[in-house]
Amino acid sequence: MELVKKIGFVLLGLFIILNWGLIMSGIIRKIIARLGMRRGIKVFQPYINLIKNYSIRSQISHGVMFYLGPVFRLSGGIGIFLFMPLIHGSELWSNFSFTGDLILIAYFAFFGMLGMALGAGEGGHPYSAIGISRGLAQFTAIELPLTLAIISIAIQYNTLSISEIVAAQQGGIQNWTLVTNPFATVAAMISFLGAMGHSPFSVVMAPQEIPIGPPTEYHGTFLGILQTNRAILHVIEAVLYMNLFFGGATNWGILILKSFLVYFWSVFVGMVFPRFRVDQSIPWLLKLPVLIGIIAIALLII
Amino acid sequence: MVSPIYIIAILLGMAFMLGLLSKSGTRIAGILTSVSLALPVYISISWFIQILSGNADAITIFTAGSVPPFSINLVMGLEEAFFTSAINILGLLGFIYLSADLKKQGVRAMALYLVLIMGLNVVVMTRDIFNLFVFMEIVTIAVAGLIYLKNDNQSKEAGFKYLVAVGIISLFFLIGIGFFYFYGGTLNIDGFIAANSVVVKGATIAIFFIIISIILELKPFPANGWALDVYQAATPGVSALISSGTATASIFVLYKLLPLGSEIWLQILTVVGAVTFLGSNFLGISQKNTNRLLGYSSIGQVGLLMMVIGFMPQLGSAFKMIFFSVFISHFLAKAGLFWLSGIVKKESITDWGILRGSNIALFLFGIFLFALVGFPPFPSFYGKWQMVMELAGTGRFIWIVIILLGSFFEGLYLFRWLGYAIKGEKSNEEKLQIPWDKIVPPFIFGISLFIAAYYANSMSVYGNTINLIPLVFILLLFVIDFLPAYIKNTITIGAMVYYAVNLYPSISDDTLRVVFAAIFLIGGILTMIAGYSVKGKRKGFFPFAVMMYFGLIGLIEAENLFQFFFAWELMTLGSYILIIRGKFSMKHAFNYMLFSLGGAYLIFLGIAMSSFGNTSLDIGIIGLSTMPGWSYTLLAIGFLTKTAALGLHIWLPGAHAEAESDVSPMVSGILLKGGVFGLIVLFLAMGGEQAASHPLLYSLGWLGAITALGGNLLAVFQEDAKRLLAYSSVANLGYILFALAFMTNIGWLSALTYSINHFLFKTLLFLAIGGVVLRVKTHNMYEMGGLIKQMPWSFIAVLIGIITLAGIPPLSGYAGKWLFYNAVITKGWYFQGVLVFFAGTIAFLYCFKLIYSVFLGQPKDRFRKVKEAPIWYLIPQFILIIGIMIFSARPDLVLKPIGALLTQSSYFPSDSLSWENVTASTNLGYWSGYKIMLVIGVMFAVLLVWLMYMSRKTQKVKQFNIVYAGERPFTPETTHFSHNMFSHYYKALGFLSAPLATRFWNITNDITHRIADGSKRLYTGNGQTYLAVIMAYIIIIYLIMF
Amino acid sequence: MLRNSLRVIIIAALGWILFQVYSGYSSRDELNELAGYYATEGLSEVGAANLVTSVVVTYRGLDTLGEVTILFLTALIIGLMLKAEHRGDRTRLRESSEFLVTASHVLLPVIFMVGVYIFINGHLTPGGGFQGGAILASTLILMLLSFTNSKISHKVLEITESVSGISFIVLGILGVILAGGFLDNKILPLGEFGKLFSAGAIPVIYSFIGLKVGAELSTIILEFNQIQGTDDKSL
Amino acid sequence: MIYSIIVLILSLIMLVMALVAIHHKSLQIAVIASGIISLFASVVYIFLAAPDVAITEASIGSALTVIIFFYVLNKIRHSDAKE
Amino acid sequence: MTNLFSIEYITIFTSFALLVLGLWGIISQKNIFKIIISFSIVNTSIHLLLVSLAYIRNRTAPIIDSAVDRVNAAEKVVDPVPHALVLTAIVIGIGITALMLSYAFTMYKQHKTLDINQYKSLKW
Repeated sequence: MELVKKIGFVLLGLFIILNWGLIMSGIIRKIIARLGMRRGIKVFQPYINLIKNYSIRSQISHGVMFYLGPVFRLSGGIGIFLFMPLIHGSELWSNFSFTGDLILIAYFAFFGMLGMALGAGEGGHPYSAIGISRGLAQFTAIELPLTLAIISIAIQYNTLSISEIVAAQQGGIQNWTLVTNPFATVAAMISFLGAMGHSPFSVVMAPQEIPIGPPTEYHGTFLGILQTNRAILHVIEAVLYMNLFFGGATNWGILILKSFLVYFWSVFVGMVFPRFRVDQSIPWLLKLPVLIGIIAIALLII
Repeated sequence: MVSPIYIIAILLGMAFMLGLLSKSGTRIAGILTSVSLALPVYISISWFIQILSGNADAITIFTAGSVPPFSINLVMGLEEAFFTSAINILGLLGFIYLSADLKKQGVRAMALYLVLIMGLNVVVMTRDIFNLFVFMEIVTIAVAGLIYLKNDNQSKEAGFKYLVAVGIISLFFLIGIGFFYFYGGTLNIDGFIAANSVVVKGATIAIFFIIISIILELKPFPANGWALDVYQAATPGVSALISSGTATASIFVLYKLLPLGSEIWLQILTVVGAVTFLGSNFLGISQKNTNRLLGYSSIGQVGLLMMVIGFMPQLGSAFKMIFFSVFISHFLAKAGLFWLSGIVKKESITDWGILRGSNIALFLFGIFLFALVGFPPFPSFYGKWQMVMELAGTGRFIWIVIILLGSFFEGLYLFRWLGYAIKGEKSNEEKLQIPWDKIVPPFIFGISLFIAAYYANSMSVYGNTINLIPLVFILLLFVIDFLPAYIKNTITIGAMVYYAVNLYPSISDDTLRVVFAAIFLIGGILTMIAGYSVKGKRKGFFPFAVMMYFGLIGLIEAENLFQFFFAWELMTLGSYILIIRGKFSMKHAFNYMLFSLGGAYLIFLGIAMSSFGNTSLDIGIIGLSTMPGWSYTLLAIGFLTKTAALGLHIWLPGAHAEAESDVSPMVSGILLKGGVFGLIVLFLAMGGEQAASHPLLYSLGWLGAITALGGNLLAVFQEDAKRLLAYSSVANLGYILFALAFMTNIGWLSALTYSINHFLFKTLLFLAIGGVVLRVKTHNMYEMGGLIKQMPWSFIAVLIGIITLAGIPPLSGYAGKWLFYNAVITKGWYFQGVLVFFAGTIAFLYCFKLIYSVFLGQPKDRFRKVKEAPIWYLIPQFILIIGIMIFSARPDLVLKPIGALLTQSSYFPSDSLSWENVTASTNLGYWSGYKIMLVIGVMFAVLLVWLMYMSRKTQKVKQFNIVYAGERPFTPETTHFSHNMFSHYYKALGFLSAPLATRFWNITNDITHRIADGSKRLYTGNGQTYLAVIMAYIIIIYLIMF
Repeated sequence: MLRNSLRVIIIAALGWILFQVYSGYSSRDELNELAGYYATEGLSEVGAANLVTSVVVTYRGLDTLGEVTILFLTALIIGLMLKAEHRGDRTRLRESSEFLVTASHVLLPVIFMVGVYIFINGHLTPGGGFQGGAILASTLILMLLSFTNSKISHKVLEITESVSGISFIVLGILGVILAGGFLDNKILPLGEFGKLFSAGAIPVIYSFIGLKVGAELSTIILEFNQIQGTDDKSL
Repeated sequence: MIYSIIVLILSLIMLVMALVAIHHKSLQIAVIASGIISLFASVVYIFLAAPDVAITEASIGSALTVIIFFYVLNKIRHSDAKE
Repeated sequence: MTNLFSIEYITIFTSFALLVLGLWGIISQKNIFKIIISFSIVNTSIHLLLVSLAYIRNRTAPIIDSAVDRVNAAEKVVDPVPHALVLTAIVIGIGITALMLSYAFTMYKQHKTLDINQYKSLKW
């Protein structure tokens, strides 16, 4: 009974996150368009896209792994969601976060990526492989500042449990990691830019050279699944950063607000800066952000 | 008992008698000669046995019906009986070997031969110094005659140089004898010693000339150019006699005459021996001429013997055993090698591939080489061990370094040679001709080596702690080598299962050992299963595979350092042969051996230093070392060569990649854990947690981190699938080193988790990729592609493997990562930790490259018909997958007992990981492998079902049905994106992968070779210069002495 | 230049070392124990008037055996080495002068007899097997000089050599069986001191030594001589 | 005393001959010089009360050695002349 | 002074000088023949040395004849042992010399030279 109730709340949370993810991406795209003096899409356009894709009946497959790729991908996204505590202080909205801590989430992120890579790989399209190779390469550099930041806050709070980290930040903005450990926050937020795949780190999908990157070969239901995943993933990653650095959320309203702001940060930067090439982005990421991350740790050791 | 005087009578009488035979009577002469050579063998051996067993006492043979010192007397004691036996056996076998050449020259040559053997016998037995001189001259002249047997320009030159060099030496000897008599009033050695006449300075110098002459006869470096020329120019059969026969006699003469001089001679001898051993072997490394190389080695070995004699007082009661083992190895092996060289008839060692034409010859060759380098179970291993230990007991570490360095150089050139023999080019037209009379002598000597090994073992202090049964089993495998592979495979697996079952009870209370034993034995069995796919006989594979596994198990079973080192060497040897079996692995196997040998000697030195001041050899004494800094560092570096820490890793990629398909998993997934186990032993001995702040550990931590990064980075840029995996192994061993260096409870847990994981996934991956390689016949990933359709099972195996490798939940790789984070933060090594995590993300790059390039992407036309990997490869893979699954779902099954062990042991009392059912938690975080597995599994299944429903009408399309904007390339080769996949990454971080280590070692190698090559020019080939060097040598020794 | 000065240094240093030994010499006043024994006890024990002979043949008989073996070896090896040279065509050498030939006819037997005398009397007078053997060999030289084109049979020499060598050893073995040890001369009665048939087996042994040395030296000379007469085409 | 003087003279001659043997260009002369050394040595042996050695040195050391030397030398000169 | 002027000192010194000269010849002469000659000089010098070492002033040869009484022979004769050794050494000497010569001869036949510097086909 307990379990059924838990699963019920988990599914409910997933539903909320998915919808918020779709709406958020619509809003963001609208904002981008407006800033670019265009009218842009409808706010509900992502919903339309999703339904359209799920309805397409002419689908092709290149093989088993091509088929399984999206499943892996979506599992990855939902998995992160499952291991993430959403609302501070609420046992029911903490999902399955009792099975693992921050490290689990950090590593489970790879699960989806791997599935994507393999699925796209079997598609046999070189663009997919190129996209993946770029994505992975850049990813290694993106992870480094984040790792430094994670270690820094782990030292700071002496825990790896997300719930406990959130708990430690309660009681006002002065307790947020943003304030108590600004360097770690900065390093992590730079890393977040890369994780979101927006400009200047958008070379994975690079529309000019590689039409939409790894998912090149996917359409129909497969593409729908990937889009579903993206909606969930964007929100849940923002939630992760929110939990770690911005005091978490005590209710759904705060969660939605904070996740929007965190996500918007990445879009905002993307609008201002041009795109990096991979061999430019990696050294860049390994210099300043890593330095900041090191400072974040060094300060705590001292 | 026949009086030894008859040795002289028979040999000399027959020599004179041969003159009566007509020149055409070579056949009869041959028979007569053999018979008269056989009789002394009987005489001396019967004396040896009788004296040894206590049935007879040493006897003195008087001549002329008078007693010494008035007449010449001979002595037949234990030593004399031993040495004459050796010489006479060599004489008989050498004659059999040389008989064809001798017959060509007629009966006179046989007489010459008889006289030589007679001379050697008397040289050993006589106790009169002038008599010694006369018979040494006989030997000299006879040798000079035998050198001429070959009758070409070179042998003439060499003979002349020999004659003048030995001539001048004997002149000094004679001067010495003159004054010896003048001051001592006697010519009898014992009489002189008893009279103790060495009080006058003149007498001292007289003795100086006598002893220095004997030393010069032993060809000390560098006054030995003439000897090298002789070794090179003479017929190998004659060189065998010189190397094993005359050197034997001379070394005994030295032993006999030493009491004449003062104590200082021992020190001089030590120095001379050390210089010779080191110098000669060093110059040998750039030598390519077979016989000359053997010459260098011969001289080196004699140098070692001189050192042994020089250390007589320090070695004490162990002296006999040490001398025996070093001597007998040299004696048997060197004669055997010269004989083989005569069969092969190749001037350059690079042409020795022809030896593969004969199994028996190759087998003997290997045995001789191993015996020379001092691998177990051959006698010199025991000898060197005992010697080093005795020297360590008195703190003579410089000398140990010299011995080990010399041995290292020797190993270097001998193994290069072995490499050429096993893998060198070989033209098909040439066939190795092996007449029976040429192979019987080396064969007998080869067998004798084993007998000698048995005796050395029983004489050695710790010899009885060695379990010889597996060695016998290995030997048995050699004997049944003619059987088909699958039978031998079954026998081997059976033996390993049997061993495992028997082993378990004895170590079951030590989980740590159980874990490693499981890795070694289960891993061994699994990889052997893959061996069923090999058709034919697979000659020479099984003995060495068993040897390697036995060595690994021996590490676990070892109770003292001797057993440990024994096992270590055995493992090295077995794995070397396994590695060199690969098609292109000559160079790599050589590198492997180079590093292994260097590493082994460092370990040896470390052990020696640890034993200083300790009475036992229990493994724990490492921690009691009086020079902890040195012994820890040396041992650590030694073990690190096996775990291929960055800088010492350059042997690994080639060795692992070029090995046979089922050998790669053995050497990568399993063998490397031997090094890890060594480190564990070391770190435990250091004191576990108490030593956590040891500076060595700090640097090892950094080293581990850098290794992890470097290994992974290098793996990313590989195009060769097996090389990629090999570099990945380097990195993984870096993780393990790093985690071990924490010296905390959780750090060790993480390291052990890593070790188990690495065993599981690397064996799995190598097996899977090995199976693929077996089918597609290439290592290059860009040539493959799309193989998922042909090899789905292999694909699954690789997929599971890389998920584990990358540490992605829910598989067990994550367990290691999670423990790792906790350990890093607990320990406070943040920056090293970050490096390692960075390395971890880099691993994704090559994981993707591996699975994508091989199994996904565009299938190539020529591989459309390849089959799935052999079933024998898949079976162990799936067993391993099951293992991974179990370990992933229930890590507590393994980690709990290990944790308990670590906590309970005195080493890591501070418990940091607590278990609550299946959930592990530290004070930082928590993790429940079981629940994660469950959550992800359910979710994955739900999603899959959902997708299957949603896309139920999906249709499969052909290969090139892909979305392209414009024209598209039609060949899979151009469409498959694999080659240089991470070029952008290379642009960004490629500078980190600069082959610095390779460059460093290449330069080192180059410089060493250049120095060796340059120093070799000391031997100008000018006989007169050699004479000048001899004189200068006398002067230098004189100046050192007085 | 450098090499030469190095050599000078080496020789100077070596000379200096050798001088250390040589300069230690001072005259002796009396025989040491060993020699004293030979001069007193040895006389009755061996019974040879010539002390050197008694030392050479009995006390140090094994040395002597080695020594003849060395000559044997040398002859043998030189035979092996120069064998190739003999194969060339023999060219006729210039005839020796009549005077030499005639003198040889007279002298040869005389010299031969002198040689035999010397080694038979080795135990009494100076000389012995080696000296006698050398003189025997010199008859050969004379023969070679005077009868330039005669052929001297190797076979005779070889047989002489072998037989005397074997006899030497047999005598030595007899010493083991019949008397006190290898090469003991007491296998024959010592006889009266100073007479020809005295000193036990010494005269016999010395005779064999003489024959053997003579044969061996002759062989060596013959081998070297034979390279003279050849017309080697390779040269 | 008189013996000493004789021996001294002989010794000096031997040393001179040694120099000749080593440094003279002509091999024949060198060989002869070395023979003379041996021969004089055997005379010295007589003075040193060693008649056995004297005879041996004279017959073997001096005579035979020189003859062998000459045999070889002769052959070598012979072949030199032919060229 | 008179002491040093006695025979044995002179011969000892001569032997020393011959030895050094011979050794010098061995390592300075290029001609193989000369080297062999030097060897035989060294040989002779050592023989001379041994015989000198045996010498005792005012004594006779170690032969018991009318001049030497059998009873007090030990006070009358010089040391016979070195003589015996020298006998052996002389014979060995000629053996070695002959062997060297025949080696030299065969070498000469191949290369037409007696210069030892030309015989360097074996080295390093």
